[in-house]
Amino acid sequence: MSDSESSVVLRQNWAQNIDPVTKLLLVACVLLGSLLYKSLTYSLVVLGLSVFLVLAARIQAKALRLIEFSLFLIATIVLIQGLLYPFNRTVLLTVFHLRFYKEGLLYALMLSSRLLSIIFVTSFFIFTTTITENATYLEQIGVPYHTVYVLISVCYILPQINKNMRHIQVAQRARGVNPQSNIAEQVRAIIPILVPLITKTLMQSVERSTALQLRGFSNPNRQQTEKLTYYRAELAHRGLILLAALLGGWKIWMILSKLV
Amino acid sequence: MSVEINQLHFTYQNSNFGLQIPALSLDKGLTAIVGQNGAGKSTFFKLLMGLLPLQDGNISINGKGSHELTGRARLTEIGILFQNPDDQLFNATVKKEVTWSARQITRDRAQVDQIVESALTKVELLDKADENPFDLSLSDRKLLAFATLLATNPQTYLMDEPMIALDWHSQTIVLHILKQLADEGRQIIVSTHDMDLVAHSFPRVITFDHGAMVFDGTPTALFGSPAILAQAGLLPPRIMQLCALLGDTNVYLTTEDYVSKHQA
Amino acid sequence: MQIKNTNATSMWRFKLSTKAMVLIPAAVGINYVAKAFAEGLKLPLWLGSLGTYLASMLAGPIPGAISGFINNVIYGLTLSPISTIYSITSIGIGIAVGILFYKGWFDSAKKVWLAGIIIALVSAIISTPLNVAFYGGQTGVVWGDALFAVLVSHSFPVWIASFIDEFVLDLLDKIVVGYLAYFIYKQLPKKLIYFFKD
Amino acid sequence: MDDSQQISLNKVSVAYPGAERNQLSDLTIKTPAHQIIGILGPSNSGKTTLCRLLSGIIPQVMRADVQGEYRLGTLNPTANWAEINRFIGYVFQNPADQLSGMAETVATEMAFSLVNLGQSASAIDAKVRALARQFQLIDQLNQNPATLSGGQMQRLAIACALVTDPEVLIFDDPTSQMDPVGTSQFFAWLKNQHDKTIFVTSTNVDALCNTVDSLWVLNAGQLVASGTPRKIFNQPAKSELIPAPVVFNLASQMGWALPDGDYPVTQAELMEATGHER
Repeated sequence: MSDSESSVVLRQNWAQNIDPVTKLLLVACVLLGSLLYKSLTYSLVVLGLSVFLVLAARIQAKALRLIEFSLFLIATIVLIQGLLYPFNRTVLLTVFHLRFYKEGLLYALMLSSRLLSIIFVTSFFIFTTTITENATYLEQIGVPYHTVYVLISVCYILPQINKNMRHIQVAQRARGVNPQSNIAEQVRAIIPILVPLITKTLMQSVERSTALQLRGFSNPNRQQTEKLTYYRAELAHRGLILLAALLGGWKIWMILSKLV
Repeated sequence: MSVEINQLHFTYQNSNFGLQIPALSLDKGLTAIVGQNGAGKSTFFKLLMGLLPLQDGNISINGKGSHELTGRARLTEIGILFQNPDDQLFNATVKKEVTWSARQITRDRAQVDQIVESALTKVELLDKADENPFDLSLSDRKLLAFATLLATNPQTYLMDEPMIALDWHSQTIVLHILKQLADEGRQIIVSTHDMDLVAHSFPRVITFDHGAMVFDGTPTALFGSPAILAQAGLLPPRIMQLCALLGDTNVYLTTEDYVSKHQA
Repeated sequence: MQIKNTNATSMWRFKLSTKAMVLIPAAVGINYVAKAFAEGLKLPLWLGSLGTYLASMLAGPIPGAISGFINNVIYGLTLSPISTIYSITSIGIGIAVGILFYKGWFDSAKKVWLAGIIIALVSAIISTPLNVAFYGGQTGVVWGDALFAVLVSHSFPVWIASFIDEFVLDLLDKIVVGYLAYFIYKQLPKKLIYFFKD
Repeated sequence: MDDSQQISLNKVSVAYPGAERNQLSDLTIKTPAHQIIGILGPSNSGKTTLCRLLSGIIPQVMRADVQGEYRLGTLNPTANWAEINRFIGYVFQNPADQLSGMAETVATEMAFSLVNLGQSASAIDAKVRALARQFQLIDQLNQNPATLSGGQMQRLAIACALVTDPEVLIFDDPTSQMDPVGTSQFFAWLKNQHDKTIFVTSTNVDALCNTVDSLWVLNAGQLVASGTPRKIFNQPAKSELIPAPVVFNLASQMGWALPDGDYPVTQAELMEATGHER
């Protein structure tokens, strides 16, 4: 049982001294910004900041693995926008007599830099916090325990469901279903695997709901014993909420000024 | 027609558990596999079923190499009843569950219906044929899983803790069917914790301890060697535990066995 | 035997009981594992909303919508950050399934593909603006994006091309998931259905 | 014996929604609290439903239509449901379902019920260590619960139910997945739990008879017999429903009777009947 940390305990990596909610607000701000602003310079600035964040927190290796998913998508964006962007005017280069336009490529660059900045800023959250840290801190700042339970228990239920899945696959192979061979067999294996898996998962959630209530889950005066402390958490929250308000306000101001 | 094993070695990657079986031959009739939780019983069964890769040594099931038997061909050679039935049930009704298994070995409509009816009758679930399997009690679900195994009727039956979660009546049903199958010349291999069951129904018992075979012989011989029982963490049948309390350390398999020897 | 909604408790009951709270993580878990299963099949299907469907069918649109929302947020905060954006779509799917189920559109196999079309429409309508904003109109699925490119090259407006791209993929996925959910729901034990219903 | 020391069921019936027949019908019994009661019966006889009713799971968590009144001493599960874990400890048949699904270590898992009661960190820490010692889990305190062996998981489930010192304990077929050594250790531990009201269901007739103070025999939702194991198995119209323990079979076939003519049912009674006890 870790005893409660009173003063600000400086963990070895500076990024771990920033509280989880600040990191989540950072992700929210970047998402909001990319939803509202289409300018290339803005997107490149945000990308630069997020890359710096990842390098400073020394999580670039893990962040790059997260990028792999999106590289193929970014390539298709560059291809399609470069060729077909509606506002294409000036040809920049032709490859195998395919004409790539400057406007399209710049638009693709903007889209890609936004996607990358979202991935980087999210990986800053993913790779510098742990599940229990999130659970404890959310409850500590007043999020009702029921809500914390719903959010966090997902991370714990996945390994159990995967374990159930492996048991079921073995059991069904013994009955003549072989889910690992060709596509036809795999499709035929969907029902024999998913039905027991889903029934078992739901039955376990019934048992767990009963067990939780029997152990006082719905008791109002639940008292979390562990207190985590971070570096200027309150200040960071207010700052980021202000930033989000500014982003929204500036956009509305631009729209109004264009109308008037 | 028998199960032959020699020089079998198997280890899980990140655990120090290893199963070693130098030589073993399982022929027709009832054989019990006993040993503490984690002694290797389930691993042994999965290897026989080809559900775990054969690292080295070989297993032949009724004359064929266990790993040549793939998919449907294996179903009529060897089958397993797992301890937990809930991993296998997926059809809408009890009848459809058994029909699915029967159709794995034959597509002939009449034959399938006959197989399904006989399997459900044996396990006394015919009256619940249209119920959803998961609405049944755990005991009935286990009988249903057994019925699906009876539908494919393999030459070799592997039963992993069949009696766990069965009530008394269901236990007598399962035991009765197993004895019938043994008399028909099939190999019935049952892993269990129930020493009374081993004592009163099994002519042969094999003991596992930490992945090694430490005994292969008759129950009378096993229960007559306290050292092996202690090493494998096993208890003798309840009648012997009682007699020990009364100062009598002879080997008795059943209460009737004791009474007949003392009814002078 | 289809479980009709015997007592007409309103489907919008908001106070989440402990049951719904434990159902939601299970539904998210089912979404994950169904999605992983679909990826293994390499078919143009996501199946990633199967858990959301079942949560809506079992406990109504609100728990369904919440499990959809949390599914994308957690998926975004663990595996692919971009999917956080599509949590809005999942809310739409959860509500649509909850309403359609409550109105009896999942009572027989014939109705399910109609329900699937409506849910695909809802999903496409919500996703298209997100696709345009973040992917310039693409969906990230090769089949769909090829169609998108062809349409745009025939001077279709980007919005229409993007909607068609998304809708075609959603149609197949939402109908297949509809039938899977319909079939699995029919198989679920009575005591489970009653447990989550009140 | 005033009411606070009594367990009483009066014409209790329970039916799950959509079920054709009652899961429990017309149960009526009055017996003192603070004893170990074994519940026996074939599958579908209503054992688990009775456990759920006594603990308040029915109707608090699982809807069911319940008739008749039932009392567990002064405890009324529905009234103080939020603090139920202070009064009742429930151990499930499958221990893995018992865990909160949120604890990274065994210690946090054991502390879960106490944190819900709002106890202080030091009080929780002391209580968890004491229980860990009692259940040989002291070296596993910082281990992840998912990595425990079957036997350790079973002991953790029991410890989690006991951490709030409840007055009533309910075990639903706790030893079905235990090996013989584990089972005998569990029933030996159960036998010397005093001044608690304990309900335990099991198909292990011999172990139950050796441990419990009285037995309730259920069949198809009805209470067909209740009383001390000796009374139940020595009744003339003993139903073939429940197989008799080995002690009784042996003694009845050998004619070893107790002074009052009954055949022994527990090991202690066997010793007495055969004049072996010192």
